[in-house]
Amino acid sequence: MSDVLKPAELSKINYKPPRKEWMKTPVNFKHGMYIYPAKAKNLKYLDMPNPREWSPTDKDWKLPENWKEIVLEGMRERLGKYRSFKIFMDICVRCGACADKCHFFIGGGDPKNMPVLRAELLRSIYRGHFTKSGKIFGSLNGARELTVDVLKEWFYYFYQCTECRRCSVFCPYGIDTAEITMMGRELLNLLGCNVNWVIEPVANCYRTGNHLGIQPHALMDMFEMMLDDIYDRTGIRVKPSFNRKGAEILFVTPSADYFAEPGIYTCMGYLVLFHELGLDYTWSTYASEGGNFGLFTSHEMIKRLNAKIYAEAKRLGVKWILGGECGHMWRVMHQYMDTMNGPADFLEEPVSPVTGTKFENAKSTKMVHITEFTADLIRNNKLKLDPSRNDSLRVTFHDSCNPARAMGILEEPRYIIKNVCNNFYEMPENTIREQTFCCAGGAGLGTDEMMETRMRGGLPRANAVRHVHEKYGVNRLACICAIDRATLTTLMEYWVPEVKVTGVHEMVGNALVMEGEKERTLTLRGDPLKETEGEVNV
Amino acid sequence: MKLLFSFITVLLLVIIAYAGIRYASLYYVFGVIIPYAAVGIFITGFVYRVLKWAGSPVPFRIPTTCGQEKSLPWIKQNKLDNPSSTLGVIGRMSLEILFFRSLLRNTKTELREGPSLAYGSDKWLWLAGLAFHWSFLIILIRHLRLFTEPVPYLITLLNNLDAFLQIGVPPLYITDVVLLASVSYLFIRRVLIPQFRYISLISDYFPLFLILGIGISGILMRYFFRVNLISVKELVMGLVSFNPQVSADIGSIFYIHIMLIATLFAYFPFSKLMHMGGVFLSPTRNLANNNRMIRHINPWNYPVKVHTYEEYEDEFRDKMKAVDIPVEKE
Amino acid sequence: MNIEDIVLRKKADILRRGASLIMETYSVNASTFFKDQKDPFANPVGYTISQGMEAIFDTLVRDEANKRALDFLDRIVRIRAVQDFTPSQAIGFLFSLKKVLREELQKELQENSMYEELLLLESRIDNMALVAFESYMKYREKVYGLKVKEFKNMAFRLLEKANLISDIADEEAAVIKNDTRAENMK
Amino acid sequence: MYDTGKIIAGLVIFAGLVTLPFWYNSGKAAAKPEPSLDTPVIQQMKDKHCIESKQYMIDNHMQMLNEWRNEFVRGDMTMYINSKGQYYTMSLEDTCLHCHSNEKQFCDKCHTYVDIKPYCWDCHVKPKEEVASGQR
Repeated sequence: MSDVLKPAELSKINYKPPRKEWMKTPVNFKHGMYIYPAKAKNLKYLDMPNPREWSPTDKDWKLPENWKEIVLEGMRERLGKYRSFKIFMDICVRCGACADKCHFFIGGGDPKNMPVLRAELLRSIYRGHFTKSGKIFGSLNGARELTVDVLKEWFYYFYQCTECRRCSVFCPYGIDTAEITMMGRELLNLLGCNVNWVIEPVANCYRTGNHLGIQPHALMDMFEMMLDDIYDRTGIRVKPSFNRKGAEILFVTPSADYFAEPGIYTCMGYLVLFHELGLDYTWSTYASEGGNFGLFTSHEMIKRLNAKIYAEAKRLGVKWILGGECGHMWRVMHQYMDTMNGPADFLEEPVSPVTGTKFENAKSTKMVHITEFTADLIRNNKLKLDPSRNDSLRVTFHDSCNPARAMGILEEPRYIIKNVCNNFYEMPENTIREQTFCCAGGAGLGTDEMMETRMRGGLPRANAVRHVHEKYGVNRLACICAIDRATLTTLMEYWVPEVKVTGVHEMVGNALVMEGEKERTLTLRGDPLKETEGEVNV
Repeated sequence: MKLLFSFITVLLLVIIAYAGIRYASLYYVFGVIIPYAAVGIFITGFVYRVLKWAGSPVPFRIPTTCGQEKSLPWIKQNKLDNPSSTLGVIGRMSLEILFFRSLLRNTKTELREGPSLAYGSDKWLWLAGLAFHWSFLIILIRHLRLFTEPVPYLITLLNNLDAFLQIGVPPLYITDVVLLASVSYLFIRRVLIPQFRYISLISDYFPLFLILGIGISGILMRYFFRVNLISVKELVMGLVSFNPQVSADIGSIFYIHIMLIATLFAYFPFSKLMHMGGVFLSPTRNLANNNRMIRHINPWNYPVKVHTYEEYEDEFRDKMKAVDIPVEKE
Repeated sequence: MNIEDIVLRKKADILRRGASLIMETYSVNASTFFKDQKDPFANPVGYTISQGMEAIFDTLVRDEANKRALDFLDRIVRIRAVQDFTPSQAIGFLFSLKKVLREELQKELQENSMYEELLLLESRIDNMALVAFESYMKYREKVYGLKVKEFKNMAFRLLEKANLISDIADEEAAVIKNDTRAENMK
Repeated sequence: MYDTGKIIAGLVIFAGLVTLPFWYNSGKAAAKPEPSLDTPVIQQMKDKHCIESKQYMIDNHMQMLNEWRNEFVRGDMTMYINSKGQYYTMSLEDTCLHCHSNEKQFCDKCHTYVDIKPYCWDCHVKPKEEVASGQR
């Protein structure tokens, strides 16, 4: 028995990474942890710089000759245009309060995913090229030269941030990594270092009005199918209008709601709700995308895509705009639209035609969030609801990052959920509301190329869902974001397969008692309504 | 390396001051020229930095909201964490600046497993941060007794309060103890926890050493190597009335203290310590979340290339007509 | 006294060192966080590992294919399957348990010459490693499956329209639906 | 949005606060305190001396008084032996104030200047002011 390995020999396998300083650890692009670069045709269509064929794993990124000049000039320009950028470069004290707040760090442990370090990637260049102390003390003071390796690091880590702003909540100075990531991505875009998962939807949206590049006639087909399904479930034929001039309200929602599972069921929820109310509203095929991947590209691109919304509202002569359930769409509508493309003086201050409620909080932008609209309907008893139709569901609510941390829509969706279903359970306090954990697929990361990164980044969210699943038998995760509906579905499938994802208005559609409907036996999803889902055990 | 560099720099400063007084008797240099220069650099540097920030506009209103927005009248708004008015913003900023509310948010938790002691390092950060900043401020104000004649009653009161324990002669100031303890904690935390050591720079260690040095030299001066307070005040009053007079009967420990403080003041505008001014200007905190109520103006808003409806219809007109979508041009 | 008793007696030490060896497969920054942060929601990785180790330990001592333990093992592997590890690194932590056992039991092993019993214990670890390998592969396949599935979800309606998706259960309904649709399209 | 007005206002307040001591004392010549030794007892002394050297007393009188109090109240010493070997009673009233009977002109001069509030008078009765005739 003497040939049993000695402990020392066994321990020779050492997984510990070398303890090098972060500046001296270059990135290593591995499959599943980066997104494929933007295709040249998309960049060309958008008149964006340096379209070419390349891959992040290439040694030569085919950068323009004067790339360094471009980046530094771009930085100088942005430091002059955004106080946020300048301040956030200057005042971080590296207290570390943000370090363990990022879902990517929590789930993966890569130190450069600590928000403070993600920002230092940019800050080190700022110090090296824009401050005296950085020039004098160099790396001792956290400054460094701009090199291709730095650029690769930026690409890697700025596309490993979902701009969810969770860290910003905990920072004593409110330093917002989303803002820093946005700047980093803008700089990368100047060199044509961008990802196709963002740029292709941008190009499609620019041309056809939606991310998938669906042309107007095909869009109508999608709606036909939804309307058929609604007829099948309710016995009522809903007839929405498109591009109709003179409607009172323009309705805008992310395109994933017409195409993607389970988004379509949320969209069916809107359709039945508006039908039941007899709302004088119209959809638009031109402004058929509420989502705005420009937010993940550059401020200029946000404006280029967003311009369609007001333009279309003006062309159709509507009074105000209603917006569907979406996360980053609402960041744009709430924090950027009016500033960029306003003033919307051709519209009227939004008033609910059903209840007469004035939406004072939207009096300048003239755009109302659907949960505000519906919560007001329920409050005024304008809807006949049968929450027992959702009895097979045990629901928890995921606060989507942008509505929570860039708007503060917290109570409206909860109020609706509590009125349309009987079983609602909150996840632990430090994982909801302003402390909500990201789905890890936002900001243009929601592609299968990033699957591993997304799964581990989504672990904190999934972990809290698993908790309520085990404790209360929760089997449905509600959210008000189209990206959530797509990415949480995948996330749940991996971590808590028993839980499915739903939009809030899908549940509204199910609970809504409509005039002249047949007896409902199926949910909008086509599942049996009274299914007791045997394995629910509390 | 970074740690050592910072430590040696502070040590060097101490030695320079000591040697300068002890062996070269440069009283005028250390007692008059350096303090004036430091205050000059501090004020102009600070103002310059803030004006530089002010030179960049806030193009978008991007508050981080941490509570319920103002929406329907029957939904209770969280006016402090998601303010929609200037008053609310003042409230939010006050909580932030006076009590470090965002850092405190770290402590919220429910359902924890295992020993609860291990958790909560963040709460300590908040507590130490708060203790450090407040005691520093009180110490600063307390020192005004050497800068004013007659001494205002409020400063006398603060002095007496700070020393109310009446331990020893001269009586021990509570803030002295708190300051040293909290700075030590902040320092140890940075050195011992790998995450924080990993992200720390010279500019993190240096001010810590400097402040530790200031605290220690101050305490040594008060309780051990005593200096003639009358002469000190005479010197200080000379400085503030622009009639500087140096006297040789103040111990070198005083000049070490002054040297370190002068360095801190002069270093301030070039460092992360500017968070003192920056915290007021942070756009994620100092703006009301009233975006949809009041339009925010971007001074450099410029026209961009868009895909107009006309271009869109031109491309898709036939397809639109085929499914009866109304078009502008038949 | 048999080896199980000794192991049980040293449970706390073995568990702590076992968990700590897994944590150390992460970067030093992450491992301190994983170890120190005790809130299960702020630190799911560390929490899962420390919980899982306990269950694994129980199986080790009792030699039952305990469902709970396997479930916890599964949870750990599920996490490591999507982290930045090679397959051997992802599962290797189980083998580091052997190291812990040998070191912790060194004295007793020599005194009582329990090497044979140790081998038995170690073979249980090997068995668990095999189970872990199965889990690992299951989740790797799942990841690839998800890539496909997500793509389908994303363009659900488009695929449905192109008749690329069809539920067998809904076959009948679908026929009718397609008929009406065909009419609508005319 | 620049908010220039608010920022300038903030900076003015900041600069004002930082330079407050300069404003507060402007135009005033800060007089150095001169404690008066002019009391009847001192006047009558031929060899004007304190119990220790003047410099020692300036630097250490507070410690000395503190030790005296502790010894007198809690210890068993009542006599103080100075560096020259002379004996003195440990008494504020009978020793110190015997000569320095002019608290306002002596003690308070410096204490007020540097804002120190000794707690002697928490227990002791303030002496009646005795000033040399020429002073009045």
